[in-house]
Amino acid sequence: MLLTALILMPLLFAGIVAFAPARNARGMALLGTTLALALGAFVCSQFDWGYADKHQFGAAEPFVWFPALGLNLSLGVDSVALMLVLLTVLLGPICVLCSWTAITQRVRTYYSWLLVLQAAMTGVFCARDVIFFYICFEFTLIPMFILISLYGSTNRRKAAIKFFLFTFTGSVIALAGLIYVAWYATTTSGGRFQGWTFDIGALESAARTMSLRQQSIVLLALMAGFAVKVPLFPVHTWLPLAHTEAPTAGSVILAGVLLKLGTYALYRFVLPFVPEAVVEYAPFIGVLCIIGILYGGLICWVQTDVKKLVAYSSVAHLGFCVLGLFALNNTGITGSILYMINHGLSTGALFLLIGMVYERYHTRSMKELGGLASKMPVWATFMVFFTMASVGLPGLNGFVSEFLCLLGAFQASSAWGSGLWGSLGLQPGATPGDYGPWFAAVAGVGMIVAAMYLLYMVGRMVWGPLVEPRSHAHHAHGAEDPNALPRDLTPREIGLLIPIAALCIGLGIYPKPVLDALQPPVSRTIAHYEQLRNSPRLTPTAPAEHASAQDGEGAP
Amino acid sequence: MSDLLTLAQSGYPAPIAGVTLAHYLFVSAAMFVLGLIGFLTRRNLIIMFLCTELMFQAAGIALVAFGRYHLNFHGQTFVIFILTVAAAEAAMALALVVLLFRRKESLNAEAWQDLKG
Amino acid sequence: MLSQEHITGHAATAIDEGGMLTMLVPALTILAVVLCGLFAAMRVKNKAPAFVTVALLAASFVAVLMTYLNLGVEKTWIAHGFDWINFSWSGSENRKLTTHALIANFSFYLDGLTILWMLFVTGLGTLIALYASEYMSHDVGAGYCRFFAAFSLFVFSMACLVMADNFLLLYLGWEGVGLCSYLLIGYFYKKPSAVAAAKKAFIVNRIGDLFLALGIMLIYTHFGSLEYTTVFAQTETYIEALKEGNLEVIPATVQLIPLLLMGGAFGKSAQLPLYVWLPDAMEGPTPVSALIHAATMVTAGVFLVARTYPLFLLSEHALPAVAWIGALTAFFSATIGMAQFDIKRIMAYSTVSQLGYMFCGLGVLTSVGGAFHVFTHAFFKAMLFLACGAVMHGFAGQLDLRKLSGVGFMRGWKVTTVAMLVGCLNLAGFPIITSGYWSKDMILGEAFANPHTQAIGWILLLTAGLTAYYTFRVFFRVFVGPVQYEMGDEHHGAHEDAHGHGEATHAPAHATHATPHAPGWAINTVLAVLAISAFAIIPFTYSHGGWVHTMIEGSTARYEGAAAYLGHGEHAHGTFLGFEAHGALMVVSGIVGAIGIVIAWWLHYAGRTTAATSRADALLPKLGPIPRWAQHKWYVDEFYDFLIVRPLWVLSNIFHFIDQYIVDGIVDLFGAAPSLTGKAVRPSQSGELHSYAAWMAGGMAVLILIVILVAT
Amino acid sequence: MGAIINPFILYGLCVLGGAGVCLALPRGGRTPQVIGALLAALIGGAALLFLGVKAGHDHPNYYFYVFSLIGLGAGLRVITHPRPVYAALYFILTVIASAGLFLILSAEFMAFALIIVYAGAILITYLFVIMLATQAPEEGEIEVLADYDVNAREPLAATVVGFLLLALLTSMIFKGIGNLPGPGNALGKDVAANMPLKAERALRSAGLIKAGETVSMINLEEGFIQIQDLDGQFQKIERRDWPKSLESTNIEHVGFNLLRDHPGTIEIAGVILLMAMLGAVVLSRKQVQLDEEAKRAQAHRLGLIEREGGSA
Repeated sequence: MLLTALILMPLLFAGIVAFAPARNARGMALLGTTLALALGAFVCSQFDWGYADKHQFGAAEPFVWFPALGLNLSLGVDSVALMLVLLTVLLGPICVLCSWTAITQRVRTYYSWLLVLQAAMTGVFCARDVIFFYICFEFTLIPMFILISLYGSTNRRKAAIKFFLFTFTGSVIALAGLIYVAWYATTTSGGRFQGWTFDIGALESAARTMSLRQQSIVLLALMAGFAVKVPLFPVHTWLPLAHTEAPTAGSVILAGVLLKLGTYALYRFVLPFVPEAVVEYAPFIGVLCIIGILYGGLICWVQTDVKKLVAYSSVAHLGFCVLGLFALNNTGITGSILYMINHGLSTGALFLLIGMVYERYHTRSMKELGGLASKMPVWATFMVFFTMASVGLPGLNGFVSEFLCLLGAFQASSAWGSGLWGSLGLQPGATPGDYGPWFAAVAGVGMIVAAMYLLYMVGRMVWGPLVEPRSHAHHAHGAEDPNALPRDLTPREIGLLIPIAALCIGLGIYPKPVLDALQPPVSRTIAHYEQLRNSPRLTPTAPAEHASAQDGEGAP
Repeated sequence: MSDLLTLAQSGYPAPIAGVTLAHYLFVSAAMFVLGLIGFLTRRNLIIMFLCTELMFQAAGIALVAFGRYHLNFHGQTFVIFILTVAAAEAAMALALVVLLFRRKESLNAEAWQDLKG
Repeated sequence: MLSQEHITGHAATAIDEGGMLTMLVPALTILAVVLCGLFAAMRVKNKAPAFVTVALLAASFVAVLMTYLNLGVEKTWIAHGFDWINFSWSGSENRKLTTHALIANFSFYLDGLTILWMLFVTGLGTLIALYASEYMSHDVGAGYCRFFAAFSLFVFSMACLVMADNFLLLYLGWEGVGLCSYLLIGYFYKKPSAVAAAKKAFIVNRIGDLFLALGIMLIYTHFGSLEYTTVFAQTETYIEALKEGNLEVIPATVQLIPLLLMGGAFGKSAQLPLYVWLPDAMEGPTPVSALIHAATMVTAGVFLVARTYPLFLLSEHALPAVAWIGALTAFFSATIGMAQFDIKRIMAYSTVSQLGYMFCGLGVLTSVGGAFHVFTHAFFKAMLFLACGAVMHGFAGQLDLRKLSGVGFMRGWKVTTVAMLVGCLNLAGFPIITSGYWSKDMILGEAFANPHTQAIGWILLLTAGLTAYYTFRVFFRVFVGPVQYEMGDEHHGAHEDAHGHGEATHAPAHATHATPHAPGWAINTVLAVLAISAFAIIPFTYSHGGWVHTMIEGSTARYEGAAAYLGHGEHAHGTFLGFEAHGALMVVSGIVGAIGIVIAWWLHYAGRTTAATSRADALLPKLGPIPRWAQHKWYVDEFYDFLIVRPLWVLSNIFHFIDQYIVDGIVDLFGAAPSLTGKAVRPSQSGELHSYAAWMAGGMAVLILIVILVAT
Repeated sequence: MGAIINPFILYGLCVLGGAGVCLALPRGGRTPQVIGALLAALIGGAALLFLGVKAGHDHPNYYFYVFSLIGLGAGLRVITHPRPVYAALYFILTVIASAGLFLILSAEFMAFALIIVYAGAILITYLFVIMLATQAPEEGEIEVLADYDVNAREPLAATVVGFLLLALLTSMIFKGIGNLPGPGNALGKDVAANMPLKAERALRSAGLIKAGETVSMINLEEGFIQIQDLDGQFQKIERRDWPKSLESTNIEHVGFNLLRDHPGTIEIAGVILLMAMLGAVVLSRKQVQLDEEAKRAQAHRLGLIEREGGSA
């Protein structure tokens, strides 16, 4: 019931905003998102942390939607989903507030779609039914499409279409994979048709009995959809464009939550559904992540559009996140989930800050902007702060997750199968960390690259001699626009950033509650992999024993 | 001709020496191709329709021959349907032709090229 | 082979809970940061931030001192603050339930090493903050707050680094000091060179940090813990095995750990090949150079090696590598230092060089020597920097030794000159009366005492001579000789005050700073205190480290004299040209230092022709291009730029191109496929009935052809 | 079974026939149409002759050749004759020839239905439309054929496409399909079971059952008809004794097949016809609604009235 309310609340307010007078639109939107935030906090307080791996708040008798296909509107959150729901509801008011003065045209449309988007995103995290999940997952595209194509900057049409088609194409393939799993589940025992079900839990146990070949195909299909959303290396090109063209709130949501839909789906579906295939292909996915980390990072370094820079940095950051996820061990997955939240906060905040500058100078080019520290010291302080959070400075949130992801990758190879290595003529690690350390080391180079491009950005934008766009400098001497924003941040803008900054510090200094809360669900996910590792089917017994025997002989 | 009448009245086919199914099919194919060529080359709408009727004829011959070959009557039955379609087509198409002719005072099919949409 | 007698490890020291007083240090420093932030928000325009910082840092120093006096260093104390990254999970390994944990708490590990480092970090921090209160006075306002906030944050980070009881908290401090270094180097953020230097420092440090992080991961993977107590308890067993002579029991992974940690240490402590950031870091305000880039932060690498000394002892190659790289860095940077004209840069290169000494000390197994040199160096190098800073402050940023002369004979510069002289004597290793002499001698003696490291010893000895020369080159050029000077072109940091009617203030500023102004009471006091303490520590420490020895004795770096791999058996028989090494070196190093000073005197004082030129200038052309190369820092920056930065830049551009036109191009191609296909086949939609029919017939023909081909 | 005709001969014939047809197509009298037609006819005849020879029977059925040649020849004229009226008339000839072929194939009902419906009804409609759609020449004028009737459109390409198709079709047809089977003995007998009254009447007229006796059972499997006489005694009539008239006629077969096996299709056919009728009605009504503007434009185009400007 609580979760239903959490989804319906923004929808309700979307309706109100759509039909209320335009001058009240932003106020109503703020009220709606704030109420959702309060409700989210209430859900969080009601959550039974002792059973964090149970999906809670689901109705005892879920609303039956389409009995013939076994479709239910069943909802429920475990601690992982709850974290992401909280992130979503937190970013809600922030997105409304950051558009406060920036959006002046078609205000009602804007805010109502923003609220619809929030409802859809909440739905994704709360869904316990594959089809409901998928509907919400896809439905996020429509509001986002509208936000980009109506409120974006110059190249917005192309960006919106590309964003929509790219992610849509991918997720249709993922849907095919999910339906295949459901179809498989109808006939698991004894080949008799048992009726359709799309319950995630039921499909999870059914899917695991698939053969490796089937699992691999499903993995491929799911990756095709979710990797686009994440986005992983070769399918990332929609992201920079979409980020660059989207309005500030759109960028914040895109970086903060929408990308997490992909990683969350990887966590929710790929890992539990097709473990054997994941074990086989995790190294391959890891390689893609690493390519994304380095490639994305280096591309950042040569950008002149600051928003594009941060967008490409998302490609690199999400590479860390997925790398941790596919490390298939507790540290890696914990780190990865934490990364989802942290990236949402720090990159979201960076987009906010860039949006604030854009609102003042109407340019994002680092050639036209520089040394803003002398004009906007408060902005500069926050900019440096969030850059450092993004770089992964210890004591701030980014570090904890980044380190855990890398540590997970470092220890990963014991969990990985021989699929890729076998084809290269290599044997997977007989001891933990034969190849994982190399993954971690190469990915770790990404930390250096991250420092390179983010400091390059700060060096251009914040430090150095003051550079302002010529047109703007001209304006400054002429008649001041009475509605123009003051040079430095307004209290509203500072108020937006402070909660995020506080969370960044909080999660960096005292991440223990979150880490503890994540353990039960993560352990549950891992348990199957440990089982798999201990089962004879995948253990590379012969080489391992061989190697240890040799060691034993070599010792004396 | 008496032979033929006997044949018609005998109730079942008499043995037809020297003619195989292939003969009929050849005739059918040749007639079809004639109709096709006519359709492709003639520009008069009415003649084009006649050509389609020619192709219908060819199909009818093939159908009846096959029915005869398989010793059933489906082929003949389907000729009835062909007749139906031909009649319907004649009614509709000719009505259209008349309509079109009224518009442009020409039966040239190429005059209506701009109907491509 | 390894024999037992050479491992003189103590039994594991007792570990106890306690020392909560030290928690005051991070608390007070964070309080200082917050207060400075508040001052900035309240637009305070006086020196309040400085005094708050000085007071809180002094309180921190007192807290550390109290802890030392109360707890002593016989035992190791663990002070638990709060849980930081701390979670556990259960798993199953071969059907057995196992429990794993990743524990990195905000807890402090207090042993002699920690206390020693914390004492001089907080002590020097307080003094330098006091110095800075005057030095930075032209910037009172937002910049002043920013400076002291970062300054306090640095002390906080350094405290975490030094007192951490686990590797992750150490890493926090490690990166934290990097951040503060970044912020403070870039303090004059309008100067592009300062911004670039800050960026360079951070990135080069990050390279080192990557190695450190990998080392930490390997430690966790191998030892299953990040806490010192657990890790060192396990190294203890390896050491026991070493005593038995079982070299083979130590896995290769464990031997790899110190090599990775070493990478981190070399990044932070500016050793080859990662030293390039430190000279550039002199773009920061001088107090920063003194505290961070001379006395404390750069010794973090040395601290790391000392802290993880047990791990280094387990590796065959780690300590020799440390020693060799240290020696080469010492020599290499000394050669650069000889050819520089910017006095702050000379000091920077001498810092790099002295850090090399410290690593050598650790590498040749005198961790006490290393720590001792860190300790003495912290005082005299801070003093040197502060003296240089006073000059820079007084002469509007003038740092070129060719444009300054006879400063010591000017009014109000006495204290500065004396302090400078004391610092130079220490750095040059003037015999007996300087603490620098004693600490340097300890390292040299140990290097020669071991036959395997005698080559290192010779390099160090040569470097000692060079050091004495370039140190006194500065002194003779700048502080004595004819009084002549040229003002610098900087107006107190090139940092306009925060109100921002920027350019207009330039011209008047020029006029007001046309004459040098002598340092005030704060600077003089600090210089005096440091100069006195540089002498005062001699009695406590001259004999084999003395007090420092007792501090190290109970710490993780305690394996003094233990020759795990470096020339084990014959250790005791190492000699200096047939004499007993330690004794001989006391004489020889003194002589070498004196020779260096005399040469400097002959070239730069006795041979002084004008303020700008000296006998050295006449001699230089005879050496061919070498002085020019040295002046250009052996073109190392250009080399890196050419070999790493440029290719990476080109590669990035190539990637960007690929991303835009190939990866995205393929996507666009897929997107454009429908419309392209439509364009291609649109002509067939002619509206000609005949052509449609012909296509139909042709299609039918093709279909039949396929049927025929397939059927046959 | 091997190919009936060597494919290369067949392809050669196709090429020649194609050339003939191509020549025969109307080109405003610029080409010798007659020669083409003759060539095509010759090739058609040759092809049929080949077929006969290859079939290797003593008594080729001349009617087949006669009807085939008439049908194809008339078909050729349909597509080559520039005047639509003649084309339609030739088409009637094709229809009649097809009917002849149907007769040979013992599809009598269809043969006559074809003549009645096609030749009688549909083609008459065509002729009507042709009449409607061509202006009769004015008094004293020489009739000028429309250009689109006189000139064939791309005759070569069309012929190539058509004869390519023919070559492919024939090479598939002549892969070897066997002779048509002789009269099936079971053919048609089952109808008796469905029409017991007819069976009884036939038996009665043949004198096999007398007054008062009734047919009690028709067993086609075992081939007897059981008769019950007045005393209730059963009697069997074996198949060999069945009269000739018991065998059902072609029209009965077609009727059964149509109504029993394709009831749905016949419904659909009915609907199609209905819709066609409605469509024709609608379409023919629509022509009235040519608006004034269009009418004027058309009249103007045709030169029926003077320019608007002139009159105004």
